[in-house]
Amino acid sequence: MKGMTFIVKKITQIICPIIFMFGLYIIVHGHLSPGGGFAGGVIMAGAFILQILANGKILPKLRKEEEGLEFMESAAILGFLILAGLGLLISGGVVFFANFLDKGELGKLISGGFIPIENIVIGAEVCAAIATIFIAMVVYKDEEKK
Amino acid sequence: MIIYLLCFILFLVGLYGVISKRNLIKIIISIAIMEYSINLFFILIGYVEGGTAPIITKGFENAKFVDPLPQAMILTSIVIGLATTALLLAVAIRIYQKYGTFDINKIKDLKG
Amino acid sequence: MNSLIPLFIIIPLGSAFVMVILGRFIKNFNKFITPIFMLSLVYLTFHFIINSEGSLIYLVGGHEPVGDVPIAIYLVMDGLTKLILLVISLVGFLAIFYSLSYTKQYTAERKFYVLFSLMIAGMNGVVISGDIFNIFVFLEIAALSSYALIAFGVEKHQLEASFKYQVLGGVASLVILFAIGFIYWNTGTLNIADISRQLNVNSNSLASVGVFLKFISVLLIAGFGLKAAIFPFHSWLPDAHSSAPSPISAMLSGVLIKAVGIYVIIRLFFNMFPLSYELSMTITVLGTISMIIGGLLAIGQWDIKRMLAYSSISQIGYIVLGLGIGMLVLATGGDKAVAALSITGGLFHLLNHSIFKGLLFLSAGAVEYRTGTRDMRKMGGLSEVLPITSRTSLIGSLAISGIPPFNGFFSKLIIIIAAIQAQYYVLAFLAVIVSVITIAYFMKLQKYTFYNNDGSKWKDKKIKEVPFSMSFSMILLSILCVILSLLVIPEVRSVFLQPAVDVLINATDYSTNILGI
Amino acid sequence: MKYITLFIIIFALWLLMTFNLETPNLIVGAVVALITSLVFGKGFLQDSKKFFQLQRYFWIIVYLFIFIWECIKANFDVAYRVLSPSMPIKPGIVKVKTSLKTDIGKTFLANSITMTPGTITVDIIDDEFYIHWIYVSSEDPKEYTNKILGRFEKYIKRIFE
Repeated sequence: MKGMTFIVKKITQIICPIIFMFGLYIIVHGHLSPGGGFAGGVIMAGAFILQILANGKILPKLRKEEEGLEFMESAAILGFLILAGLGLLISGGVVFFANFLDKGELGKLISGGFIPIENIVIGAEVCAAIATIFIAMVVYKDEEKK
Repeated sequence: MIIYLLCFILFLVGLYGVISKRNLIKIIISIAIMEYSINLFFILIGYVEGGTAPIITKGFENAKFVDPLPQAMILTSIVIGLATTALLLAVAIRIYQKYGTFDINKIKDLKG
Repeated sequence: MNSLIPLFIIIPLGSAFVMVILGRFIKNFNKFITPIFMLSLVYLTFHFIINSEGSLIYLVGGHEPVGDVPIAIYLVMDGLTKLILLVISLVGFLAIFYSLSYTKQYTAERKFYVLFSLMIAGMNGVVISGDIFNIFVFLEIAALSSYALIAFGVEKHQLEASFKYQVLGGVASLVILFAIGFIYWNTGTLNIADISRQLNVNSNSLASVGVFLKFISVLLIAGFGLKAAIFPFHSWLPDAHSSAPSPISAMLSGVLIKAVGIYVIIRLFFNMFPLSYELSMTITVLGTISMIIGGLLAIGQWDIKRMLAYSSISQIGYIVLGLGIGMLVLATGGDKAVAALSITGGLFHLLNHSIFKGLLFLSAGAVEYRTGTRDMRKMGGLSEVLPITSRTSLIGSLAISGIPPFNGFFSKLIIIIAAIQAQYYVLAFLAVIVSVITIAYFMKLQKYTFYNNDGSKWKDKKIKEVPFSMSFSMILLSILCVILSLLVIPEVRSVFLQPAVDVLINATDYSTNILGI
Repeated sequence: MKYITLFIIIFALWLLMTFNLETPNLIVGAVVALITSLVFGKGFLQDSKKFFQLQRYFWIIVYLFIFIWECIKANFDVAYRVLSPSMPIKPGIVKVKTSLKTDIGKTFLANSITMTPGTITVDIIDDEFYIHWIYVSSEDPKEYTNKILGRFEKYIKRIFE
């Protein structure tokens, strides 16, 4: 797909890292404030989508990117399953999804056991999934033109 | 009570759209409207008069919270809705490539 | 023992995502791993059927109930669950073994196995979960992957059928979600056992609950009835099931509509809601109508898979009829033995139907695979060139029409006997009539597809028998058609069917067993 | 170079957002900034060493005051044109040539013109701006170029070039 004028490109270059950082902020503070993996992941995907929309990309590169994102998505889900499965082994009692880490102190950044870790994994998964959906639609549209 | 009724009316608006519209994209939008009405309904169920967001923070351990469970359910339902809508749109685009139209009157090879 | 329960979800879900990652690097990894994990699921199911009794419970996250309020997500394994799990894993294994050769015609072969595993994970989740919202979530996983699988060939008809199914299925899911919202509003809980307790305790004290209960029941029947393709909601089924790739048709007709439709209906209306006469009557009538309509519509079809799809509607009607009569007898306080007989018939037919409908769809797929057409008028004489397919298809047809040595005969007989004993003579009569109709359209299928001429047309085109993995699955399923008729022997039945029937007969025991109160 | 600049900017923003100087927060912020700079560093502004030339920040502050003053003036001007009964407007699109070279400078100039009421940048082709103006006060290119760009151009040149 084609890109846009250089005004949009320049502003995107400045704003995209900030959006991405904000998404990470939402994910990391998921256990302390509203938001979490899903909301933050969507914001992060927004940064990627903005960049692709502004700069444009050729079809082969998009396909390659789609494959990479698909890989990342599956890896994130597997990570989530493994985290949940670790509960089976570590918690002593055979409990799926057991919160086996130290719960920590209320209101601190490092607290809540493994919930922040799961939030991060979910964030990666949602980000990859939404970017994949977007890229898939773009690929469809580009294929149609040929 | 009136707000619950409005919520139900929104649901019926979506249902009307699904039944009567002839454009694939409009049907997808109608389904999305139905979904939002149900999300709204769930949030209404969990609302407590004067409640705050159900997050325990320092100094507000015993505040009056709204019910967190419907909100968790709606978050799940939003994710599912995202997947459904994405798949519907993907199939709609493919149908457009094959049939060259979004009009369901012209997309009726399967009958009987 | 209890700790093995979540494996039914973890194994298919985990292998689906492992396949996405590793399937890219290792050739044929997906083809190799899917049958293996399906086989392990079959083994696990048999392990549970033989070694466990009563209802096993697993609390996800290990959160113990506070007072008598359950807060964890419950996974429940009781007789009914085991029966449906058996159906899922058995038919699933044979269907995936069949597709090892069948999927060679697709370019994105790898993704087929991923979606299939996701569908299995969704169905297992629906069956195992004891929590109504989780049932919804897993139902959506199963439904989404089935939408994608129907459109897998990305041809005109498949896309159209998939879109139709998606719109109707999406509306059904939303109706179900709406009903779940109402249930949560009234009872303040999502656990099926807890809801059942609340409804039984509070049914007299709250005047509004009675009205709500009817409203919720109607919503749930509409939602899950659409997933199960019961009469007024059946219109999507012939399109979707006939357009899908054949192993997927077998899974959809044989398993999916039962696991996410019939199973949830019986679980909710036997074990969750207090039994009521009106509701049981509604369900029975809907079952009867779909039995008749499906049979009548099937006669006129010339598309082989479409005929089988309509026949599915008809057979689903039989299952619902059997279960409905049991519900009616229980609701009116009749003889429990009659109810048990009727429910046995319904569940037995459920098991049988998944076997022979799977077999018939696989045979139809084999015919389509070799001849490239689904129109019966263009076939004829195929028994000469496709001997194995022809025999297995004949066995399936005989079984589904209820010819004695095969399993279909016994289950239909039990349903009819139960209807007579419960003094619903009209229903028994209709069941017999529809059985005759079934014989009629399967004779048509056999005649036009496999016999009718000498098959020289096909010999000229050098058509051979289908590859090994396809014929193996079909042969195994046709052997199962015969073996399952052994279930009429009481000793065998007490292992496989009786636990499931007990769960439904002693409807209110479900909540006390699970909550332990 | 681009990567380090981005890292520092993101880390500073993180500290401003969280407003907390405990060790875990600093570590998490550093990791976040690292990830962000790794992902987006490649496409970041090319001449990022200008971020470290301190005199540019001085000109940014000066420019801010100028810009606000121009904004207020333009606001009153447009308000007068809207409120007066005779509606003294004379809309039109003018072509303006700029002497700025870099893309980022042009971008900021275009944005500044758009943000002052009464003028909107419609398009940029090479170094020519097409600007929609609510009251085209003169037809002479030199005069209107000075009127529109002259106020901002020299400061932007000092900031970005």
